Amino acid sequence: MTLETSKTDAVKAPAPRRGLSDFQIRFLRSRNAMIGSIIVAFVAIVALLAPWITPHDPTKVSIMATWLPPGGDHLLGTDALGRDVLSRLIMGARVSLTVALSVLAITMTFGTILGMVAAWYRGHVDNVLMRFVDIIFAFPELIIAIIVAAAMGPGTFTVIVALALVWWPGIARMARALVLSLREEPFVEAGIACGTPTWRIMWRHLLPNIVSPMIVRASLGVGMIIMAEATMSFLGIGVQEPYPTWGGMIRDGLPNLRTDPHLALSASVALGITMIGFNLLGDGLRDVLDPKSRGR
Amino acid sequence: MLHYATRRLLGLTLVWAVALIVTFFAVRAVPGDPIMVMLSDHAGDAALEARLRADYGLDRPLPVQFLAYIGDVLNGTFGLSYRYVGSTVIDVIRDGMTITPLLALSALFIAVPLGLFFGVFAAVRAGSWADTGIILLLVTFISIPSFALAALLVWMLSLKLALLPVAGWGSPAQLVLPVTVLVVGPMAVIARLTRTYMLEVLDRDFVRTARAKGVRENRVIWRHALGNTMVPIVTSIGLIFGGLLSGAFVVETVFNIPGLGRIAIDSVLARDYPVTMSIVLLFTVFYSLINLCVDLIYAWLDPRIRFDEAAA
Amino acid sequence: MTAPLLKLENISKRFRVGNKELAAVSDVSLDVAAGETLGIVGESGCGKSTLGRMILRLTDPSDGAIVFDGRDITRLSKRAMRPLRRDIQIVFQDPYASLNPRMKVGEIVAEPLVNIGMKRAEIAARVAEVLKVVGLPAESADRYPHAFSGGQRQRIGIARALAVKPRLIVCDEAVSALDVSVQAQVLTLLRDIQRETGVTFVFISHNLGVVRFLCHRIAVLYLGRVVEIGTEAQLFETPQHPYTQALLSAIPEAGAGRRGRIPVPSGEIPNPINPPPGCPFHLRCPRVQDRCRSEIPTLVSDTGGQAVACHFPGADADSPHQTLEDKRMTEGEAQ
Amino acid sequence: MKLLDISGLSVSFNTLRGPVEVLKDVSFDVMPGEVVGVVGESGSGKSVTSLAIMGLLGHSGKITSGNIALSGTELTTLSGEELRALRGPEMAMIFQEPGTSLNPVQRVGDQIIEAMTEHAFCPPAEARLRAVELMDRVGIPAPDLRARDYPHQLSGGMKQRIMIAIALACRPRLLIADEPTTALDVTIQAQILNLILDLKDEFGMGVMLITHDMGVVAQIADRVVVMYGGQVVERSEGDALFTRSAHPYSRLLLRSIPSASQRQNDLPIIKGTMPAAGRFPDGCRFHERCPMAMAACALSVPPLNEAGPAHFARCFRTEAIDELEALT
Amino acid sequence: ADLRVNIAADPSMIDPITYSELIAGQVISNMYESFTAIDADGQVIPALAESWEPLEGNLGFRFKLREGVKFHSGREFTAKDVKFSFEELLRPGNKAGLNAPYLDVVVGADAMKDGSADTLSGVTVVDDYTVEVAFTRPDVLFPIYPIYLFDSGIVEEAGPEWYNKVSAGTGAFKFENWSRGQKVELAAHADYWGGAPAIDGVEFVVIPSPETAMAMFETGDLDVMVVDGPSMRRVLGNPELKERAITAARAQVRYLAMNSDLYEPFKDKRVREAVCRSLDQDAMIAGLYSGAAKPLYGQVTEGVAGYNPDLPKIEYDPEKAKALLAEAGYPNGEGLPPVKLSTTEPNKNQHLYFASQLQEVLNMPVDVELVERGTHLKSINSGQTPFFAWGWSAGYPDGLYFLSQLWYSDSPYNRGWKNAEFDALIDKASMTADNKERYAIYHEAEGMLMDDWGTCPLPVSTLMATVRDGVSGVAIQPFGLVPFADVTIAE
Ligand SMILES: Nc1ncnc2c1ncn2[C@@H]1O[C@H](COP(=O)(O)OP(=O)(O)OP(=O)(O)O)[C@@H](O)[C@H]1O
Ligand SMILES: Nc1ncnc2c1ncn2[C@@H]1O[C@H](COP(=O)(O)OP(=O)(O)OP(=O)(O)O)[C@@H](O)[C@H]1O
Ligand SMILES: [Mg+2]
Ligand SMILES: [Mg+2]
Repeated sequence: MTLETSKTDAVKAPAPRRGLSDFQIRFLRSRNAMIGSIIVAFVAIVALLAPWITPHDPTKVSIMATWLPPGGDHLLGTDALGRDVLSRLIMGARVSLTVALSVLAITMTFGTILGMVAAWYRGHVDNVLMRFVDIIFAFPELIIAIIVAAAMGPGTFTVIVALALVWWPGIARMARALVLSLREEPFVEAGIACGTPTWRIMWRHLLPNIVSPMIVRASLGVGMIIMAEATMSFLGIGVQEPYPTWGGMIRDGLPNLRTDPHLALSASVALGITMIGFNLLGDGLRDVLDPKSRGR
Repeated sequence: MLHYATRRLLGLTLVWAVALIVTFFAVRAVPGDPIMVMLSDHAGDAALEARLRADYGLDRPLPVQFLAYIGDVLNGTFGLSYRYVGSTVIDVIRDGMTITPLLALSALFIAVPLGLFFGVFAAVRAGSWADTGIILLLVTFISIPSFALAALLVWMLSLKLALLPVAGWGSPAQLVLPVTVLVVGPMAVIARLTRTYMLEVLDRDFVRTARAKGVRENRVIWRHALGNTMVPIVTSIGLIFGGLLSGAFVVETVFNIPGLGRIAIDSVLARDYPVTMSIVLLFTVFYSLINLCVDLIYAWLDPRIRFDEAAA
Repeated sequence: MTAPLLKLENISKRFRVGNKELAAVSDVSLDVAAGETLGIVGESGCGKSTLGRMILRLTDPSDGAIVFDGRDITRLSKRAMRPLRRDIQIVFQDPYASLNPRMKVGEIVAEPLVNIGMKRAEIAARVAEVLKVVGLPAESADRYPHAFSGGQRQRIGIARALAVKPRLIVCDEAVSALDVSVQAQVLTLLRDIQRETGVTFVFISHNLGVVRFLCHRIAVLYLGRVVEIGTEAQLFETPQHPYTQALLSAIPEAGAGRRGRIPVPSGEIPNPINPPPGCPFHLRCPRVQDRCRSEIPTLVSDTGGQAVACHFPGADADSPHQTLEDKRMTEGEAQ
Repeated sequence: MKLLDISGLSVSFNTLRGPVEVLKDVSFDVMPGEVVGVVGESGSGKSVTSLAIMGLLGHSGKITSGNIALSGTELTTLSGEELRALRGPEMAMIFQEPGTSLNPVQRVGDQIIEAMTEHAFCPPAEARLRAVELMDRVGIPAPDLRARDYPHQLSGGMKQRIMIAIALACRPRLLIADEPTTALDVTIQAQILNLILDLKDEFGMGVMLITHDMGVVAQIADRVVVMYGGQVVERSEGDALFTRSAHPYSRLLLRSIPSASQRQNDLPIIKGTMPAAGRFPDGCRFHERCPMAMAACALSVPPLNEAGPAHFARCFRTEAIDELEALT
Repeated sequence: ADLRVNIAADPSMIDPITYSELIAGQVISNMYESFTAIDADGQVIPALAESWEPLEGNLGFRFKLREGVKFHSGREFTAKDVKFSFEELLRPGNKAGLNAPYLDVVVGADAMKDGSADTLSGVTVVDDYTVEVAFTRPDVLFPIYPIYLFDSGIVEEAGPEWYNKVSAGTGAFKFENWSRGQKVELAAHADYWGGAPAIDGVEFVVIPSPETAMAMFETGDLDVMVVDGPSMRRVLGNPELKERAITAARAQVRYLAMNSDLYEPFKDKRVREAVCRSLDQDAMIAGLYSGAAKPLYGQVTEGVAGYNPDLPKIEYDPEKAKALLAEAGYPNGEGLPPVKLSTTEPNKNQHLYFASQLQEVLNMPVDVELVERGTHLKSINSGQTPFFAWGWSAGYPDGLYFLSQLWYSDSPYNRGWKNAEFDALIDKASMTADNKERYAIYHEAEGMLMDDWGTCPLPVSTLMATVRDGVSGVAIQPFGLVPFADVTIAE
């Protein structure tokens, strides 16, 4: 190997901007993010278009056609009231996703803020907030749900509020744990030193460094919340009929799992696929948000 | 540290007191009341209702009831159950108090190492097909409702293969299925979070230093990288342990285990105030102690975290 | 003389280490005049960074007072400190750890500007300007810190401190990772800025050449105490304290034919957790006497303003530069 | 036999927008018992070179061509485990950033001990003693107490000395020291350099010393490699660099050093800045900043020309180098 | 061997005083007995009372007690135990459950309840085997009320809180052990007057999940499985299980309550008829119950005394329903205000069916509302729910129970239909001791209710249990399983 004959001089670095931002490039390169977002987009589109794309009226009861197995006119069969499972699945995407995403939005916002505040100020603020968390945590979810329902009456909004109440403490504790270590990093001190106000330290320094695990945590929550909604409607305080929800379909289908598995199974599969979508997207986003990400 | 711990413990008694008050009023805010449940279809028989209300002391003003309850808590019986006529609360929950934590702990002891293993494994191979595969598997685990998983396991292992008893409590064999069901979800959650936390540290300089020392790759990953993610992981484990305690309900129902979760739900449904309150109180104590331990472990896991300094 | 811009009055800092106390800074008093550069040199671990961090109120002093521009800032709350941060900036010793890995370089440099409420367009322009000033290509703004070399990272830190045109900059080993050519650029730059704007520097460094180039006055710290302080000329030409002398004689100078070992003061390096009684340097001091073992010397100034904390101050035998020259010659011969 | 022999080493980093070549065709060697100083513009690829030798470029860096031989063993083809076994006893590295390079949750003493126990260099009990002794030798007071500290409790210089102790723990045959003394005062620096010289003399350790401090180079380097823009631009005996350096960059560099022995009013500066990796001009990478550049410099890459005995410079105008004085 | 049978929850109590729930009833009915019992066909048969005769003006009964009956303690059952049992049920603070209200008619009950008397003056111990119970008003059904009689010596023997430790009954089984949340074990009572049971005991295994019960039955961990709800579909769909299933009519009525006070259109009988004619019981039985239900055309169910098998079938007739509604002034549902059909989660499907039928056939604006159970019960029992379907299980085997509780104007449980003539018939029936005569009155009253479309009767699911091979003598009567005294298990 001779030093002189190297033909290609330094590989020219491509121009810094080629229309796409760093984020977009990383996103497009992350397999997890791509598969995840395709699935999520699909589910979201189905949910949005639900009223127009259901093959049957999802609330149409036909008592003489109950528990039809999949096939024929009813692609995924019918349920205990002869309603078309596929149509209900499509409609259910709407409610289930609305509930899950609203709860996540609320709890992620509040939980993260409170957790960061607790870890940042520590001392009394931390103590008061975290003891509050202890108490809420200790209440069985159902009790909280029932109390909320008693105050507000059953319905989708109640479900969202109740689940949000139950969910934020976990988020808060997690955000707190992450920030506790992070706040000791020198770059945080550097932020203080250049006069960054506390809220912006949290926003610019702490949040971006905990956002990845928080996203992953949120993506885990989608399925759990959908299932929690089912438990609530079991007590009559959930999303009200005739709106189908996936959780509700699984719950209704479970007792008949051995005789007529198609109801519980199809809803479970829909939920599973959605969760896979959100989780891959969550992990993908994590990778994308990490400037050192490994590409592929 | 000791100072901090004692101060926190003192703080906790306050929390418990608050929890006591909150639960007392919260359970009463729930629609329906124990007498209604006892009357069931006969709700509406005013005479019977009045008599039972008097028998159970529920006709007294709330503050009086509250004081009576405090007395019951202090004398250690936690009062008389409404649902289990003539039994003290402590009798009702005594077995459950050990069963549920035992279940939760056994599950935790299995879920944590497995979860860490899968999480670390995936993180080390981040971006590869193996990683995507593990994520898919874990997410599948998370999305299987525990009812369904239990049904599946029973069908396979108990009915078809006759390896394990269907349900019940007492023998080690009867522990296998419920613990398995309990393990799956938390294991997957721990794994997913571990992967994330690990990826946050795997590229840090000190990991490179460890490699430069010629430290074995396993040790680089498990000791250096994982060691630096333990704070959030331990937090998650604390949260999951809490979730296991209350989440044991499903498993206790399916596998017929007389645990606290089932008693809790039964008592809520029966509006058995004394039992509900006591269980909530018990959970409060559990949770706050778990969280206290977690907080205390923080300083040990990450020496940069110091609570006593901040309090000073 | 006008009132100093920064005045440290008997400040101390003690850390708890396990159940012991570590005195990182003990009873340090310093004045820094506006437009002046005060160099701080001293043994590694002697409390220089701690001192710098206290000036910024990033660590609270255990004792003493910090007066900035006539205002006692020792007990100001975090919030009350914030407006002052525009005037006092710091370049951290650890270039990488002090850069947020999740922020682009442009955002990092823009941060202090955002804090003073500058407009977006102006910020972009200013960021580009300071990046250029410290010799980083403009497109650096779009990259994350991890893709920069050590010296480049240090320049990012310098750019951040310069961005808001503060009145006082604490530079903690601000140029240590720069190669000499960039270092020359940055040093020249710092001096030019000072000439133009009258900015004040507290310049912590181990590189005595750099210190000599940039600083007007220099304080020598040893084990958390100021052992000598004087103008650049006084300190380099007529060092009084044996530690200062030891420092000067240990400087490796560039040039041919001087390969070999530099003699260093022998003896045990004192431990700040359990400092020796008496003069902190007595364990290693060639002039040690009984008095040094029991009595802590106080800082005494002479008429020229040079102050030294030594029971037996003075040029040892020859001026240190002669020593240096001698050594050069003897070793040159030995080759 | 050469302890370290690098030839034609090129390294690229995968960035979002494609690969960026950071090292191009780097060649030099280190003999046992020899200190080779590596100097150069910051960002010129010194650290990357050392990481490439250690096999620690990480997932985005890749050796695109060239060879690295350590005592005759080709490193570029070794498996991870084989490389690991070499790191520590055969080659060790002191990293440039002591602040982030130490594990924040492990006691510093344990971090030193680990370097030894991982290679069964000595029994654990002995390792503990040795760790304390090493800390003592790098000048950390009360080493037995300080061994129990966590990195955040140490000053910048102390962390750097811990890094040094770690690297020296297994008495490596090749020590790569990436700016090992930047955070140290001159007395401690001298102590560390003396320690390195002792080890070199005692065990024939070869040292690749990356530094910006020309004084240090002058003090202990037997030979010097000057890098610019990912390339070696000059290679020479230590003294030759100071007396008759053959590349304009090296010459200009030496002039920029601030001196402690006399007060300078101005420091000569090399105009312009080094471009970011991957954006170098065609031809000689330095020509845009070079006072002596001519048209040819922009057209092709100058080869490493011989400029004297064991002295090479990557410049077309080596012979005319003395004109530089006149030009500036 | 023990007979293992599932119960869906832990019983709340196992004593005859506080007894107030169905699950406890399954256990307690094996340990305690009343004056009378019910055989497998739902017929009343003498038990602890050998015979009884009404007192003057139907104001009480004289009971001739069975001789030679032994309590679980070994003591003999005599008249003083009757008095004692009644007194305990009425004693203030004893938290007596659902059996206590049956004693309200006894002379002196009020004084007992308010604490002004220590003994129940209306009960007279004539001799060891004869006891007289005097009433304040006639109550001809008193002998068939399931008031459990227990041992007066028990308090002395086992202390005031005896009821969780021992059983004090005369039944075929006695209490042995209760592992809370797991099982209740009973042992055979060797001195049982009806002959010692062939099995060693009964183990009631607490199994909240029907799935689990099913699995345990399949693995042989249960001898008898009580099947309910969706599990029935599974049993019927599985040939092996179906073969082992036994069924019986359930002593329960189901009805659709239409409260005209709360929903104006229900005031019109034609609207009520239209509603009833829009529901297809046959389709419901097939679609919702997988066939395991019986249609109901009146408000007294099969298996209960006074059942009228000759009531006309209510035909599903959408055309007629539409026409009726139009006649009532709501052609094609126009003008009907919206109404909520309320229920609890477990009954959701039925209600969704009703709502969909009413919307489809009558274009009636009906929405299903799910309510928490306790709230729902309180609301329907206090007459605040306009429109709902519910069931009512018999407390004793006589049709009067349904008619007087649900449709009698003064009943606390009146479901929103009130009629003075009907009330008069019920009053008359409660004073008519002669069964035939009384049943005739039931039929008349029931006819009146149905003619006026006071309610739409709904299908009643059957009772079902599966029995393991080798176990015989298990029977279900309309109130659930009969006591296991006659069960044998082949080894
Ligand atoms: N992970 C990376 N991704 C992309 N570019 C990188 C990466 N690491 C280093 N570089 C680039 O490689 C070049 C050489 O870096 P290196 O760290 O070797 O410089 P250096 O010579 O050690 O400089 P210094 O003296 O400042 O430490 C720099 O331009 C840097 O931007
Ligand atoms: N957070 C801390 N906890 C305990 N000890 C500390 C802490 N920070 C600094 N120290 C100790 O204080 C002393 C002074 O540290 P400092 O960082 O100020 O030194 P320095 O003069 O900047 O040294 P260097 O030149 O090596 O950076 C050291 O002994 C160090 O170990
Ligand atoms: Mg420092
Ligand atoms: Mg470097």
